[in-house]
Amino acid sequence: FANEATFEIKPCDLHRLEEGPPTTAVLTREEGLHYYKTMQTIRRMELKSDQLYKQKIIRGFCHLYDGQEACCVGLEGAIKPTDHVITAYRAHGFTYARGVPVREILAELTGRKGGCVKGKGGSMHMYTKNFYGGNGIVGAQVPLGAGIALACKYFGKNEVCLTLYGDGAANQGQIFETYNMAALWKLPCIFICENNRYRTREEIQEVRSKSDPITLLKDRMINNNLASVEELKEIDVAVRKEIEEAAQFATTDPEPPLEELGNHIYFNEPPFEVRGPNQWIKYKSLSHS
Amino acid sequence: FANEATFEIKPCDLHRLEEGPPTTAVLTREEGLHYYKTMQTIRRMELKSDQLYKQKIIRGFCHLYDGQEACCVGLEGAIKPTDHVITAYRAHGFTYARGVPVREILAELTGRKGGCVKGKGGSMHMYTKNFYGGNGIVGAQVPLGAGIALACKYFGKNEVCLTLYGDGAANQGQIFETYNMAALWKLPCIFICENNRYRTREEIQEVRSKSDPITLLKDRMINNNLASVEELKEIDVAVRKEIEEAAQFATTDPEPPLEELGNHIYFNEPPFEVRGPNQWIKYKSLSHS
Amino acid sequence: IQVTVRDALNQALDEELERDERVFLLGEEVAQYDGAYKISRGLWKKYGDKRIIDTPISEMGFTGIAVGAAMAGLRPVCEFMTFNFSMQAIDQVINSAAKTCYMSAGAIPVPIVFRGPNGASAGVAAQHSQCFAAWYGHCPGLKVVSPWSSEDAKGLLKASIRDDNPVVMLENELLYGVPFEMSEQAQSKDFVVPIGKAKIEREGTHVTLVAHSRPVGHCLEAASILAKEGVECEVINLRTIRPMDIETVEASVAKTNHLVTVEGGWPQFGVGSEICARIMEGSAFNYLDAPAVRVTGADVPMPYAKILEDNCIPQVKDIIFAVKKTLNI
Amino acid sequence: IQVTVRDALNQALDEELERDERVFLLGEEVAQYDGAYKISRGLWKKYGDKRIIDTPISEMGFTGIAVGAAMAGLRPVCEFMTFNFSMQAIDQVINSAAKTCYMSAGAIPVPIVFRGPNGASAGVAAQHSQCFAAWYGHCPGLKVVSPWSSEDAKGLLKASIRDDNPVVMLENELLYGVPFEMSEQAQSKDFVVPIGKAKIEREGTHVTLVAHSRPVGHCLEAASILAKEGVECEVINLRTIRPMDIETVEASVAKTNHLVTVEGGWPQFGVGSEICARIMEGSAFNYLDAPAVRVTGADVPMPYAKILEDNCIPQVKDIIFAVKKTLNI
Ligand SMILES: Cc1ncc(C[n+]2csc(CCOP(=O)(O)OP(=O)(O)O)c2C)c(N)n1
Ligand SMILES: Cc1ncc(C[n+]2csc(CCOP(=O)(O)OP(=O)(O)O)c2C)c(N)n1
Ligand SMILES: [Mg+2]
Ligand SMILES: [Mg+2]
Repeated sequence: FANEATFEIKPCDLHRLEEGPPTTAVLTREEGLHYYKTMQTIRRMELKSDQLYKQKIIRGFCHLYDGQEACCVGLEGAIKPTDHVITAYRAHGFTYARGVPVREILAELTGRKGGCVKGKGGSMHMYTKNFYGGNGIVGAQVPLGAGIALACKYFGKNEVCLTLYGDGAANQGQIFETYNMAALWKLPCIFICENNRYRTREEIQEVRSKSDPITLLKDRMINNNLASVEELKEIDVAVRKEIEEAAQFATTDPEPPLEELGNHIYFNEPPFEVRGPNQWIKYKSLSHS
Repeated sequence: FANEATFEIKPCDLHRLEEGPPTTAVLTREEGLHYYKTMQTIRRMELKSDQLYKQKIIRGFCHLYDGQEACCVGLEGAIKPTDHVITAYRAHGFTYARGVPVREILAELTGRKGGCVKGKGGSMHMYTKNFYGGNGIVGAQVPLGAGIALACKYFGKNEVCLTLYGDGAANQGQIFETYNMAALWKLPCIFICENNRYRTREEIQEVRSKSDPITLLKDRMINNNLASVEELKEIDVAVRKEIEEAAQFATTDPEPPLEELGNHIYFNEPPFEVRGPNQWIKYKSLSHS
Repeated sequence: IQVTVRDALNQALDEELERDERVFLLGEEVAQYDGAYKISRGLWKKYGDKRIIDTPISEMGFTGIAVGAAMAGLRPVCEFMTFNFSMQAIDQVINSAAKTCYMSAGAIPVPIVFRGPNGASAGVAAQHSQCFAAWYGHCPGLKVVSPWSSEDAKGLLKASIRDDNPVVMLENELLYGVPFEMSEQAQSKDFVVPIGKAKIEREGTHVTLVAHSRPVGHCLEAASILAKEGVECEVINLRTIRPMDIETVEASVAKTNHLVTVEGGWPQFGVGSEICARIMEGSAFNYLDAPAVRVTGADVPMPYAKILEDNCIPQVKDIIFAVKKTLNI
Repeated sequence: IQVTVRDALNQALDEELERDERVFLLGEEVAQYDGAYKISRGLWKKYGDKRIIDTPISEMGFTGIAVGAAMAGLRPVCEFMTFNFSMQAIDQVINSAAKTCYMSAGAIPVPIVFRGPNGASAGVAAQHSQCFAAWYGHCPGLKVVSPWSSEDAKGLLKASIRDDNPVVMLENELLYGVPFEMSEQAQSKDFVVPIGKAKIEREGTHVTLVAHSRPVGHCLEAASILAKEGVECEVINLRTIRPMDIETVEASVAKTNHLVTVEGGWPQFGVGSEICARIMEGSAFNYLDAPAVRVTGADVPMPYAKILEDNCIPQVKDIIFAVKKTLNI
C-alpha cells in the first residue's frame, strides 16, 4: 500500500481575502481508513434510524445526515478534540464524530435510558464534551457558537468553535447580528453553512446517486492504492455488525425511569418537588451536578 | 427675486448601480420658502419640547429631531401625500411633515386630550394618514415598512413606503431579513438610514454649529436671490407665534378623560368592561371605528 | 358529514380568501409545498403568488411585514410553522400588532391572524412542545382563540380573519388529522364561531370540566367513563382564551359546585390559574363545595422519551383522578 | 447606612466580578457609558474590555452569545436596557438558556443572569412598560427574581450570579434612585439573599398583602395608613417569582385569613392569578374568610398621559380599597 496520496481540491471563492486555502491535500492511508470507517458508520447509523423511524420506534422528528457525512468527518479531522462544535437539529453525524457511541445515539433516538442524554432530548438534542448540540430552532445555534468562541478567547485557550447552520437558516437575522459581533470582537469562531439545497427525499436520492461522498472516498483510496477492496469490505462488515448491535441495544434497553422526569431541570440543586399533570402527582427531582 | 436656482449635490456612493441620482437639483423660490418654513417650525417645536421636557411637563422620553429637520422635509418633498412613511421613535419631525399641526404634537407630548393620539402615545407613538408612527423598539419599524410597501404593491397603487431607521438600528437582524424579502418580492420600499452618529448633547451642539441645515438653506436662498433676509425673518416671526400658541394650547388643554382609559384597545368592537387596578374598578370601553 | 380539523381550516382559509380580496396567507412553505402540515393545500394553485406567499425562514422579518401590511389595509393570515417559532417574532406580535391600535387611539387598526400548531405534538421534545395560551392571553390588545373540533377550527378561523383586531389562533397538530362531525350550518360560507364565547360540549350536574384545545376531547372521554360510575360532568370547551368567557364557567359552577380546569400547558401562571382566580373573585365562588383543581402539563421542559412525555401531558386518567379527588369519592 | 438600589446593584456586580474571574457583564452601553441607568458605573474602568462588554443593538444576537458563553463555562450577566427589549431575544432565553440543562440531561448547565429594568417606568408608554414576571415565571428551567429594596437587589443579584442556572432578574427603574437602609450584614461581600424565599416585611394579623418589586413599598404604605384605622396588614415581599415561596404566604394566610395580591403587571394569567390558584389548592384555603383579591395593572397597553397611567398602575389607594372590601369594612 501507498502511505499517502495527494489530491486536488477545487479552489474556493474568496471574499476580501488575498489568499485561499490550499488547492491540494494529502491523505494518509491511516486517515483514509479512519474517515472511511467513520463515514460508513454514520451512513449505516442513519439508514438504521430511518428504518426505526418508519417502524415508529423512533418518534417525532428524525433529521438524517446521510449524504452529508463528509462534512462532519472532514471538519472533525481538521480540529482538535479540545475544540468546540455546535450545529443545528441535523445532529446525529456530529454527535458520533465528537465521540458518542452509536448505541447511545440510537438509544437516544428510541428514547431509552441508555441514550446519550437519557431519553430527554431525542433526535435534535444530543450533547457531549465540547459538543453543544443539536438545536431545534433554526439559526439559534449561531450566536450560541459565537458565545462558545467568546469563552475560548476569554479563557485564553487556543481553541476554536465550529458553528454550523443550513442554507435555510442563512435567512435568519440573528446570523447577521452574530457575524457583526464576531468580527467586532475577533472571536475564534468558524461559521460553516452546510448548503444541502435539496429538499425532498427523491432529490436526495438523485444527488447521492451522482456524488455519494463515501463512494468517492472509496474509489480514491483504491485507485491510489491506499487500501484494497477487501480491506474496505471488512470495514463495512464490522460497521454493519456494530450498527446491528447498537440497534439491538436501542430497542431493548429499558425506558427511562419515570422518577427521572423531574431531574435536570436545574443543575446543582437540592432535591425538590416537581408538579406533574395535576396537583397531587409530584415527581421528586434529584440533585445532579 | 429669482424664480429658481440650481445647486450641486455631492455624488452618492453606489452599490450595484450603474448610475446614481442626479448631482444637481433645482430649487424654486416657492419650494425654498416652504422648506424653510417647515424646517424652522420643526426646529422651534423641538426647542419648545426640550424646554417643556426640562420643566417636566413632558414626561418619559422625548427624542428630539432638531438638527435633522432637512431629512424629513427633503424626503416629504420628494414623495406624494399618498405615499407612506414609517420611522423610529424620533418621530416629531415626520409627524409634522406628514401634516399633524404643531399644537396636536405638543399636546400629545404634554399628554393632553387634544394630542394627535389623545394622550395615549406620547413622544414615540404619533400617527396620521399614511404615517405609521413612531416605533419605540429599535429596528421593529423596518419590517413594518416593508409590509406597508407590500400592501401598496398588492393594491396595485403606484405608491411607495419610506422606511427610516437609525445607524444604531442598522445592527438589528430583522433589517437584514427584511432587505432580503423586500428584494425577493420587489417591494416598493425605500429604506433610509438616518446616520446621525453623534450621541451626546455637546456633540450635537458642535455638529449643529458647523453645519446647521437651516442656516445652510437660508444662506443659499439669500445668496441666490430666492428670498430676502426680511422675508425669512417674517417667517421666523410667524413660526415663533405658531409655536407659542401651540405650547399655550398644549399646557392648558385638559387631560384626557379617565373614561377613555379603556378605549381603543380593540377596533370596531361593541363596548366592554376593562379591568382597572383591582377587580372592582372597571372602565367602560366605548365602540370606536 | 365528518371533516378533519385540517380540512376545516383549509375550507375556512379558502372561503375567506374568496370572500375578501384583502385576505392573504404568508408563512414558511405555505405556498408551493401546501403548508408544512398541509393546511393550505391547493390554495397556492387556486390563488397564486399574490395571495399565498412563501417566506424565507425569517420569523421576525416576515411577521413584521405581515403586521405592516395589516396596518396598511390588508388582512394577513400569518402562519407560524409551529408557535414555538413565534418566539423569534413575538416582539412584532405584542409590540407592533397588539399595542398599535391603542397607542394610536384607534387610528391604526391591525387586522391580522397569527396561526399555527401550538403545544405538544408527539415526540418532538422541549423546544417544539410549548403552549403559548397563557403568554398571549396575558396581553391586552390581542384576542386569543384555541379551537378543539372542526367546527371550532373553521368558525374561529373565519371569525378571526373577519375581526378587525390581531388574533392569535392556537391550533394543535395532533388534531389536524382527526375527523369531527360537522353540522350543515357549519358547512355554510357564513358560519362563524363568535370569539369570546365558550361552548358547553356536554351537560352535567356534578362537576364542571373546563378545557381548551385537545384536552377538551380528553375531558369528554373522562366524562363518559365517569358517567358509568354515576358522575355527571359538564364539559366546557373554552374556545377563546382572551377575552375569556368566565360567565359560562360561573353559570356551570353555580350548578355543579365543583370545578376542574384542564390544559396542556405548564401549570404556573397558566390558563387554569387565571380561571381559578376569576372564579375566586366572582359570583360562583360561594357555590364551590370544594377548591377548584388544575390539571395541566407537568412543570418541566418537555422530555422526548414516550413514557416521560406521557406523564407530562394530562391524560384521561389524570382528569378522572382529579374529579374523584375533588368530589371526594 | 442608606444605599440606593442602583448602588446596591453596582456593589453586587463589583463584588462578584472581583470574586469570580468567569463573571462578565455585557449589554448595550454597559461599558463606556456606565450603563443606560448607570448600574455598571465605574466597572469598565475597573475591569476593562474583557469583563465589561458593550454590544451593538442586536438583542437576539448578543443574548445568544451570552448563553453560548455560559454553556462553555463562563458566568455572563446579560443586561437588557429594559426587559421590553428582551422580547426580541426571548427565544434564546427560553429555548437556549432555560431548556438546555434539561434537554442535555444535566450535561450542559447554563449559569447566566438576565437582568434589567422591568415593568412600568414613568411616562414611557405602551412599548416600554411591560411586566415580564408572569411570562418568565411560566417557564420551567428558569429562576425568576424580582427585588424591591437595596438588600433584595444586592443579595438576589449575588445569589443569581452564583447560581448554576439561568436566572431572570426583574429590576424596576423607578426604584434605582431610592435609598434603603442596608444592614451591616448586607454590606458584607458574603451576603446573599436565597432565591426562592419570600420575606415578611411587616407583621400583621388581619390581612396578608403579597407583592413583588415596587408595589411592596405601596403595600407598606397602605399598611401604615390602615394601621391607624386598626387594620394590621402582614406584608410579604415575594422576592422570587419562580420558584415561588407559597409556604410563607400560606402560613401568613392561616394567621390572617385574608389575602390581597399586588403587582404592577397585567391581571390575566398574572402573578396574582397563580397565587390565588395555589392558595385555593393548598392548605391555606380553608383558612380564608373571604375570597383572595388581586390588585394589578389595568388590563390595557400602558397609555402615556399621566392621569391614564396613574390609573393603570396599582396605587396605595387601590390597595387600601381592596383590603377594606375584603375585610368588609
Ligand atoms: C425558527 C425556526 N423556524 C422554522 C423551523 C422549522 N424548520 C425546521 S427545519 C427547517 C428547514 C431548515 O433548512 P436548513 O437550515 O437548510 O437545514 P437542513 O434541513 O437543510 O439541514 C425549518 C423551516 C424551525 N425549526 N425553527
Ligand atoms: C430593541 C431595542 N433595544 C434597545 C432600545 C433602547 N434604545 C433606544 S434609542 C437607542 C439608540 C438608537 O440609535 P439609532 O438607531 O442610531 O437612533 P437615533 O437615536 O440616533 O436616532 C437604544 C439602544 C430600544 N428602544 N429597542
Ligand atoms: Mg438546507
Ligand atoms: Mg443614530
